[in-house]
Amino acid sequence: MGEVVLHPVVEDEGLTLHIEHWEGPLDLLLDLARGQKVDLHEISILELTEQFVAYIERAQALQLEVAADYLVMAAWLAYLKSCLLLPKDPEVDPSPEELAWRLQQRLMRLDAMREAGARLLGRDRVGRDVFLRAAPEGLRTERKSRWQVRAYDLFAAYGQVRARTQPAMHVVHDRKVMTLEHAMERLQSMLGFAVEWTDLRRFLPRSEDKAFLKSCLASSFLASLELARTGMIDLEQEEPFGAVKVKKGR
Amino acid sequence: MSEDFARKVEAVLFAADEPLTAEQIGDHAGEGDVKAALGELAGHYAGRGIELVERGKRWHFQTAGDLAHLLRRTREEPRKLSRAGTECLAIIAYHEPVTRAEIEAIRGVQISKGTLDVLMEAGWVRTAGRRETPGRPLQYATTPDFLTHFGLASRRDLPGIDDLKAAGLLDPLDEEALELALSGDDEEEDEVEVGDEEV
Amino acid sequence: MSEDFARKVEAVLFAADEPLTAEQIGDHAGEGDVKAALGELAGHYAGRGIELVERGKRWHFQTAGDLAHLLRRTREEPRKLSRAGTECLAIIAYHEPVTRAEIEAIRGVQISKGTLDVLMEAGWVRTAGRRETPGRPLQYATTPDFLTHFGLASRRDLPGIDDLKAAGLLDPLDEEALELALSGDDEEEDEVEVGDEEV
Repeated sequence: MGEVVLHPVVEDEGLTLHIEHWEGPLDLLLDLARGQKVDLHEISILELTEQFVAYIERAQALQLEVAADYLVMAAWLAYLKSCLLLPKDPEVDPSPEELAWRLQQRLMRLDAMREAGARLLGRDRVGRDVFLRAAPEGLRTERKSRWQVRAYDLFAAYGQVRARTQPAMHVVHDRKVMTLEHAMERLQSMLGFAVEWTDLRRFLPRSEDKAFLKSCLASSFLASLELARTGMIDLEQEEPFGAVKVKKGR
Repeated sequence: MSEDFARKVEAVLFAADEPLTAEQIGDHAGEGDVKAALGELAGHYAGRGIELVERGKRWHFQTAGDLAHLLRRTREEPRKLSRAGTECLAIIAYHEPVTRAEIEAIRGVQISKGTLDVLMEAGWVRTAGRRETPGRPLQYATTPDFLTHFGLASRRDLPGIDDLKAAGLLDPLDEEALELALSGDDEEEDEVEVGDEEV
Repeated sequence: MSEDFARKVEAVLFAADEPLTAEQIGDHAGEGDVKAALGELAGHYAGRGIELVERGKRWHFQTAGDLAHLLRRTREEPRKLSRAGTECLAIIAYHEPVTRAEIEAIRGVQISKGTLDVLMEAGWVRTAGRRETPGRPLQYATTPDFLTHFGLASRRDLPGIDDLKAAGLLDPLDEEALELALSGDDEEEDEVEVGDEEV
C-alpha cells in the first residue's frame, strides 16, 4: 500500500510503535507466522489470528490510522477464529479448517516468492558480480542497396525521355471559313432585298459543308450585330432562341 | 578447420556489445557449425577468468563470478530494487505469464503504480499479450535480458523452481483466492488499468 | 598458483573500459607477478580470435586483426532504381560521355546529386574526365559492369531510335502505357521528381 501506517510491534511484553511499510496485511501475517515457526506448515492459525487481531485492536485503541485492508483482514480472521472454536457444523462449506488451510497456503506462496526474490537478487548479477566487456568493438551490419533495374525499363525510360522532350509540331488543318469582313460585305450587298423582316439564315450561301455553314452563320450574325450598331439594319428576335430577323435600316 | 571457425565465433562474441543468438553469430562468422564452436569455446573458457555463458539462447562472455571482488567498483547494486519490486519480479518470473490481479493476489496487496514500470524500464519484464478471460487483462512475463542479468540459462534455472512446482506453490490461483485477496475497490482499479495500458 | 593469478589478470583486462598499465592491473588483481601473467596470457591467446596486445605500456584485449572484417557485415538489399535514376542511366548510356547539364537538357528535368551517386554506387556509371569547355564540367559514362548487368555485349547493342520507335517506345501517345510499364512505386517518386529529385 502506498499509505504510511503506524504499525504496532510487540517487543517483550510492551508495545512499541514503528513507522514502517508493511507490504499489506498478508505481509504482516507472514512476519507473525515466521515469528512462530520456521516451517510454515507447522504454524498455528489460531495463534496467528489472535496475534494479528490483537495488533490491530491495540493500534486502534491507540487511535492510530489503520488501512482498510488490515481491518478487513482482522475482521475475516476474527470470523475464522470463532468458526474454528465453535463446534463443527458439517453444513458449512468451505469448512473453517479448509479456510485455515487456504490461508496457510497463501502465506506459503508469498513466503516462497519472497525467498525466491532474495535468491534471485543474490545471484551473480551482471554489472555487480560478473562483468561484460566494458568497451567492445561492437558489431555492425551495414545495409547496402543492390539497385535493380531491367533492360526493358532502361530502354523504355529512354524512349519516354525522347518522347517527352521531342519538339512537337502542331499542324492545324486547312478549314473553309467565312471571315467577319466577308460576312459584312455580303450582308451589306444583299440588304437591298430586305425591305421586310427576313430570317438571317436566308442570307447564307448554299453549301454541303456543314462546318462551313456554321462558320457562315456565326460570322453573319456578328456582321448583323455590327451593321445594326451603325444603323444600317434593324434586328429582331421574337423569343429566346427564336429566328433572328433583319430588315434594311431607315 | 573447425578451430578456425571457433576463433571466428570467439571474435564475434568478444566484439559484440550485447548477447548474441547462434543465428546472429552465424550471420557474422559465416559458414560453420556455430553450436559446435560454442560448445568448444565454452569448454575452453571453463575455469578461466572469462567465461562463455548461454542465457536464454543468447551467448556472451563475462568475467568469472568468483572474481567479483576484484572487479566490483562499488558495493552498490546496479539497480536497487524495492521489496515490492523484488517480489513482483519473482512472481512474474516464477508464474509467467501472469496478470496484475494474480500478482496482487499472491502478495495480498495492490501493486503501486511505479513497481511494474521499474521492472519494465530495467528491461527485465515485458507485457505478454492479454489473457483471454473476461476483461482481457494484460499479462506480464520476463525478458531475455532478465535471464542475462541474473545469470540464468533459462527459466528452468530459477532457484528452487522445481521444488516450488512440486509443492503446488506455483499452481494457478483459483478464483476464490483472487477474490479473497482483493477487496471490492480493487476491481475498479483493474478496469482503469485496462484503459490505461491500452495507450 | 600462477595460473590462478593469470585468470585474475585476464578478468581485469576483459572488464576494463580502457587499456591498463601493469601497475593498474596489479591494483585490481592483487598480489602476483603481473608481467609473468601478461606473458602467459599473451601466449595463450596468440592465434585465437582474441589477442592480448601492448600499446605504449598499456595492455588490452582486442579482436584479432585478421577477423576485423567479421565485425562489419554488409547486407545487400535489393532496391528498385527510381524512375529518375533509370532515365538518367539511359541518357548516359545513349549519349556518353555526357555532362550533367546535358543530361538535364535531354530529360527536361533537373537531376539531384543523389541520382548520379546512386548510379555510381551501383557500379554502372563512372566519371569520364572533364569536358574541355568553359567551366570544364565533369562527364559521365557507363562502366563495363553496366554492359554486363544489362546483358549487352557493347553499347552498340543498345536499341536504336528506330528500334524504340518500332517497339512503340517513342510514341508520345503511349506515355500512359509506359508509365504502366514502369512499375507502380515509381509514381510516388514522380511527384518528388517535380521538385527536388529523390533517388
